[in-house]
Amino acid sequence: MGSVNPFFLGCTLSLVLSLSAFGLIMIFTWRRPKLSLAISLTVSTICLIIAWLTFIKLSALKEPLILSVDWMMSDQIRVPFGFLLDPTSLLMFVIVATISWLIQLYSIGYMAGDSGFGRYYAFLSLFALSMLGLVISSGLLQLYICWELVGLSSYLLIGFWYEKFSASEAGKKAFVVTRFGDIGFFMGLAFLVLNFGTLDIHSINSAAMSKAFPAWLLTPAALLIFCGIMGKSAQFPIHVWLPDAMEGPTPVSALLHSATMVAAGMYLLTRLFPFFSCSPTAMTVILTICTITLLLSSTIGMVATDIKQVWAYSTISQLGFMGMGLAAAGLTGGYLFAGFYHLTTHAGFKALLFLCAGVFIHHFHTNDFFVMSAKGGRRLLIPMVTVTIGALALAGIFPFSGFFSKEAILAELWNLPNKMWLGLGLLGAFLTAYYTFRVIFVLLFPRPQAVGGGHGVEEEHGHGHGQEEEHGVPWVMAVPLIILAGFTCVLGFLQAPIQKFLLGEVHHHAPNYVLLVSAVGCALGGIGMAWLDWGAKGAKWEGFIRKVPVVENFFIQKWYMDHFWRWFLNTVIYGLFSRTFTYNDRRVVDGGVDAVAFGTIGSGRLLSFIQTAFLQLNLLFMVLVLGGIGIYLLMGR
Amino acid sequence: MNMMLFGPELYFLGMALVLFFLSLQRRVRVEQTYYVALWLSVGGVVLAGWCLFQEGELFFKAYKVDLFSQIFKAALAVGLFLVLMISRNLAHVEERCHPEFYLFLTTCTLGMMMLVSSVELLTIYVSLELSSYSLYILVPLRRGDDIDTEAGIKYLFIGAVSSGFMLFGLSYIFGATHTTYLAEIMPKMGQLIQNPIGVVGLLLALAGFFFKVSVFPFHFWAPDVYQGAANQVTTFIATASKAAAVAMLLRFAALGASFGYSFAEALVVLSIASMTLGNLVAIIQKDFKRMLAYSSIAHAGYILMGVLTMKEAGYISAIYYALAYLFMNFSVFLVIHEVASDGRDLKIPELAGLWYRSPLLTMTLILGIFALAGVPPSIGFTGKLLLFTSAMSSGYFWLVLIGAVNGTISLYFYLRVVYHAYFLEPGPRPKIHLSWPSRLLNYGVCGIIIGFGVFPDRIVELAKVAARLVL
Amino acid sequence: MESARMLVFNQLETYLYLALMLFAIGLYGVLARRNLIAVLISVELILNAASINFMAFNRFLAPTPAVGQVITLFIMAVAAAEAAIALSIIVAVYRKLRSVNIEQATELRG
Amino acid sequence: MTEHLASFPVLSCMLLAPPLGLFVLLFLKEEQQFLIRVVSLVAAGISFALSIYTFAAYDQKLGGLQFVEKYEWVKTFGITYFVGVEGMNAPLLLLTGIVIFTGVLTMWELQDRVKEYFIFQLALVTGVFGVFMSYDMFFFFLFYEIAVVPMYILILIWGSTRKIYAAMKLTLYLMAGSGLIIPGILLLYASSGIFTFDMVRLHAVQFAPWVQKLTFVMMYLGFGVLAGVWPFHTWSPVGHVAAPTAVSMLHAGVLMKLGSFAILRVAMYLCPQGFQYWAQLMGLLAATGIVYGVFVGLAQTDLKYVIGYSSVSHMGIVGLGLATGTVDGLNGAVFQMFAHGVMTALFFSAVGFIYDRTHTRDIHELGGFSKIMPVASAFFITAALCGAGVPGMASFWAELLVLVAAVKVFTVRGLFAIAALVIGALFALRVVQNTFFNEPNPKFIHYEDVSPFLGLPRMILIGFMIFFGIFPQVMVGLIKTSIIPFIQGL
Repeated sequence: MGSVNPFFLGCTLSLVLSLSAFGLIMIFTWRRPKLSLAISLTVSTICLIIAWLTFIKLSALKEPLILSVDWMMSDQIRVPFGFLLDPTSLLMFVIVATISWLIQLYSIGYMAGDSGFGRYYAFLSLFALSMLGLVISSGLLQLYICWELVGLSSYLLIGFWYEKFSASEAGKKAFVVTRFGDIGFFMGLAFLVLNFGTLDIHSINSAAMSKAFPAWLLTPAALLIFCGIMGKSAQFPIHVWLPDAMEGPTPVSALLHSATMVAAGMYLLTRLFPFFSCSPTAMTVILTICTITLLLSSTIGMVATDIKQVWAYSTISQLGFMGMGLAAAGLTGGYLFAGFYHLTTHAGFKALLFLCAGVFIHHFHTNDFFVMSAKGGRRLLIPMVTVTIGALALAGIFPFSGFFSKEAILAELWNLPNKMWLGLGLLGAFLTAYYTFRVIFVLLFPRPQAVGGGHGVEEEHGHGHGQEEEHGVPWVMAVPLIILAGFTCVLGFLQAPIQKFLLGEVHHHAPNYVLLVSAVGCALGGIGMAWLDWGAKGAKWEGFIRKVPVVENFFIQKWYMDHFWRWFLNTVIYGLFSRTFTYNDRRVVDGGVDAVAFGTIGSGRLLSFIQTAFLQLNLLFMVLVLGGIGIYLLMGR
Repeated sequence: MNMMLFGPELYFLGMALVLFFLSLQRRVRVEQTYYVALWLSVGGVVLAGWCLFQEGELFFKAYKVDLFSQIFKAALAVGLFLVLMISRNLAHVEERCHPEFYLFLTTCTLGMMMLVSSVELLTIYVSLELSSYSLYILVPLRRGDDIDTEAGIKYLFIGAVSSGFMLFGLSYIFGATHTTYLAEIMPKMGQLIQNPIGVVGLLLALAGFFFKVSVFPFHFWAPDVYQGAANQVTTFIATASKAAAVAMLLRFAALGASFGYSFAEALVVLSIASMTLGNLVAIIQKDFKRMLAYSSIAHAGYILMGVLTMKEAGYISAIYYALAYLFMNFSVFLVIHEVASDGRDLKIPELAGLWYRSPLLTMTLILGIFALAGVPPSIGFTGKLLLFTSAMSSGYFWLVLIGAVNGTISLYFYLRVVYHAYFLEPGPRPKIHLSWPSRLLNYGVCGIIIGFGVFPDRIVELAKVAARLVL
Repeated sequence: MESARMLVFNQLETYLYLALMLFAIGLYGVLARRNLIAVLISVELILNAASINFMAFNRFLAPTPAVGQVITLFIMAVAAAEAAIALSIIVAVYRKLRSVNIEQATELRG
Repeated sequence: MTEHLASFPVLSCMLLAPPLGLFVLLFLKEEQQFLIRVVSLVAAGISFALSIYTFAAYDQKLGGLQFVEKYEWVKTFGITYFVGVEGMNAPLLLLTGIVIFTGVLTMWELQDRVKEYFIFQLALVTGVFGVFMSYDMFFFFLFYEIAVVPMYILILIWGSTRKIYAAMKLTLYLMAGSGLIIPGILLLYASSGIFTFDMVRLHAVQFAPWVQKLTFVMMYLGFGVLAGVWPFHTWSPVGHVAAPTAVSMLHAGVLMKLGSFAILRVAMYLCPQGFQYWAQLMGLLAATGIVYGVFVGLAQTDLKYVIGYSSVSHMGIVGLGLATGTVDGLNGAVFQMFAHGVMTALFFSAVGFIYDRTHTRDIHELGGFSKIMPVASAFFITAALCGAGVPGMASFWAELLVLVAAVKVFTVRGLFAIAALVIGALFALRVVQNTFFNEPNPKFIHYEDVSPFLGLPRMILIGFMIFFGIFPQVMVGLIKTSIIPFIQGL
């Protein structure tokens, strides 16, 4: 094989180490928290170092670096194991390694004393393995494998507190619903591999750029692959799993269900951006779905009372936003930068928001931010400050990172001929700002008397916290908050370098003041609205939406999407198919078999009447048969 | 004349005489008689084995000694020996009849030995009747309820009518060919196709053999006799008698070879009817021996598959299967005898808990039953597969298909025996203690069933030589 | 007239038909009579039909070795033995059932 | 096919180790339970070791049939003792070795009629080994039946839940299958004109199309019964439920593969034209089975029924792979046989452990077992995830190969099969959630977890499952060596 590429070695090493951490903990040390933690954290640190080293060393890379070896070679289906290192993947690699390291750190405090501590870290290692593998994989099939493994770790982590029915149910739901999308993904891959011959990302993109795909293959394949993205990135109509996924421990929500895993869908879209761009039909579909998702989740976020739910819906909406950016760019022949940049900044500030929420939850043992507020949430200084920073970024307020990336996406939407999309995007920005600051204002200006029994969000977990910290936040939890807050403040100003890194050049646009003003106006309008509703002295603590109860109820019922899927599952899958098939199996198929058996026995009983007790009847029978044969022989000659 | 050619027959004739004298004694010494009979039969086995490779012709060519006949003679001698082995405890035969019991067994064996060597119509008829009449007497020898005489009378009349048919048929054959020697009849059979007398004659003549092998529709006696006769007699009918009848059927059916398709077709119908009827009716039986009777009807159908091919392969497999059937059926009867040691009729549920009462017997039973069902690794499986193979090679696809399906049906009632013997709890029934000869016999039978099932080559080669002699 | 009669008796067919009739009568008797003795007699008729056949064939078709006649002798002997055995069993039946009607013996069925 | 004679009769030793152990067992007393177990374990262990050896020592470059032993058996009927190893049966021999070895370990705690149990189990295994290595149809069929029939007694005596009915049903159903197989085999034998049972020689014969079509469909249905082909699958859930743990393992794990392997080895190999003719039907039945199995499984509440129907579905994947008749499809099918074997063995092994303790398998009654028996639950969950097609487990690769190949050959059926994956996931996770998650049932709270010794067999199974999940090329590369010439022969 000759000399092995050091980058290849490094990347492989990070995967192998994560895998062995998972294996070691699961098999040997899961009963010992300290040892498990040591293993996992060491591995995570090594991965972090490898990621940054690779990033720095390859930052001046001109051509994408493809390193691969054969993994499984059947006849037509060949799965290489390899890495495609280009700016996109390198950046994502670093993001994932960093955030997962931070979260591992944070979890030391958050998960302290939990009986499944070792198991928790094993799952985190598994996640690290699969996510890192996903990010840098060179082929779509390897990506799909990691994609599934990510789903698996998500399942395991959501259902981490498996004694709780809701948690195990949510895990199952997450796995099955994302699998629903993955089927499309898989079919897309099958189409591609059968008709195109390879699943190498680089060759697909090059082929797409040189228009080598026939249209009949391109659009179906793109749409099918997008199904996978819809599942993973929680896009309408199969977004329903993500809010439920908040049943998992909060660091998990931060890591998987906001910053990295759910972003993997959008990452895939970025990865295959040239490919998708070739199909305007597909891109239009994507744009539509992402817009619907944006509005749907924002409106639901307006009425949620569980802090993690709010952030979850905001995640969905921001993912929709990214998708809109990418789709718009694809339709107008733009670049993938805007969407991916938002992905980057979103990873930072959304992780921050979740971790802050985690601190509150950890402290107050509730998920309801009204209760938190009543219990004096604002006294937790560090989280309060950082959550506000995160919220500002999410709302898109200068100078936080969200402002820049949203600006970039809106600029892409501006380029679309139909300005409706821009309008919807701005509406989304307005709603985002509104529901974000609804949370912030409620936390900042508590009104204990306003909290009735109405908001009864259950405690997230009622056990495992032996040592109660009465005041303050443990440093292992505070440090990640501060680091992430730092990122949120800084990333915005790194737009140009990142753009240069991703695209190889900086595209300067003349600042579009109309857009700028309207965007900031929407954000500020949203915050102002929130202030009127929740912050100001005379505010009624009622959303403006309450004026239209029908609509509010519609939002509270989450647009009835959960109801729809529940109905689909219970009535169609269980009720119709499963029951019919079972009945058929019992009665028709198996019944048929039994009928044959009983028929045989019955015919035996019938035939036994030939053997009468009367000698002469038997003899007569004998003579008749013999005569028959004789006649047959004489006739047959 | 070389005495060795007629050695086994002479020996058994002598044995019959000895037993006859023993039966004349006023006071019967049961033990002594038994041992005399047993040791004499051992001698018979040795002698029959000794004479295995004799060849020659006797009595103006009416009597042919060749490997074919000698194999079956050896098998008959072994069959007699095996039956005598389990006759130590003749609970259901009156003590004063014991010598006669042995005597008629011997004469029956003698008759069948002569039967397998006969190649002339009259000889065939007389030896057949010799063996039949002995059995007619043996069946009602049982003491106890009325079923023995009923079985006896039914056996007698069905047998008599069959042999009447046969004789009538033989007369037509004689008329059509003007000879009574099979060797001379064979080449003339070709012309007989034109002659209805020949067809009717052959058909009627076969009736006698079908009766012996209990092929449908001449099977009616089998269930009644199996159930009604003493266990040992049933054993003898089911094993040795069957083998001899198969041998004669093989000899005789070869006559039909030149008859061509329609004759074989008729046999196909009989074969299918036999196995289907046997297997289906066996399902609902409760009496173990009666069930075995139906199973024997089914097996007659299987054997007929080999016979009707009229080809070497078919004859080889039929010979192999006849020998196999002797052993596997015996193993089952061995168990019956040991379990129903008082000589009663064994109902299948009475086998319950046999696994506890005697593991060895259970093993024998399972092996025997599996061999009958055609489950490997057993002599029954190999034999059945060879039969199917030869039938298929002759182009009887449907026959093989139906045979194979019948194999499945038969498994049901065979497995029910296993179920009772192996699954149910024994209840109050005590353990069964086996004497060492009996143990040895068990091991021996098991060894034969498996050994010749897995290594059939020796027997197949022997059968091959024998089959060539007949065709 | 005489010669015509002789012609009839000199023909093989005559004896064959006779035998066949005898066979048929015997068969009918076997199937129809309920008395065991009568059944036995009917069986004997069948045997005799065969004997006639043998004799006839011997006489008209294969005269040189008198095989047919020998066979007939054998058949007579065998039939006698058969009758002896059958009668002894019938006696046994009678002892048990107090009847020689075959319809009484209906224990075994199925 | 090139044949390379063995320098040492490895295969015969592998085949004869179980019967030898059986023979020794015959002379042990029922009371010497420990000795009985050890003897069985040693016999199984020898076979296991040899199966690993053949798997590892098979020379992929050389290809063809290796470790061949050939003796004339019955010359008159053209029967030879002919065993060998090639790419497609080496994995299955290995599978058999794994499952029997772990099976003996799993039944270590058995108390009731120990001696007889192991006797029958060893007999059964002999048959399985024999089928996988025989290249003579006579021996193939002989071993096939040896493998099937002891099941009756094993289920009858050591089983549970309607065992009398299930045992009889299973045996009769399977034997009805062989009622179709015998005429099929013999038809080939008879119409070949060379009167031999040697499959390699028969392969060279060009059979008439009608013979091929007829034979193929008979063998397909006959073997298909054992392979759980829809709609001839109903014996399998019932039988699996009734069977004792190790027997379920062997049965679902190995015996069902006998059927599919035989379809490949005998039916497709000897009747290529017949296969072409019936491939559409095969694809249809297999795809129906895949979808049907998961849907019916969704409604089941007995753990073993659930697994039984999952087997129907997974064996459907094998069937689909076979039906494609492409290298990928066949690779996948054989791989799936192996993967499903290990997975199901693990499934039943895990369920068996729980059932032995709690005496219930109703998923509504169980619950929270992750709390009570974390290790035992982990085994089951791993198997369930494997069943849901999670990557990193052997069956993922197999399903991948099969499904992609299926989309190529039968597009619509392939897509349906893929769509069934989501139900498959729901199916697996529903059971896991109900049984192992949620609050523990207080009735079972005091039960002990798996001891390391009893955990050992399960660990072996998981180890193989994950090893081939991570390094699929070890398996696929081997299978390919025989599939490529196989396809060329079609």
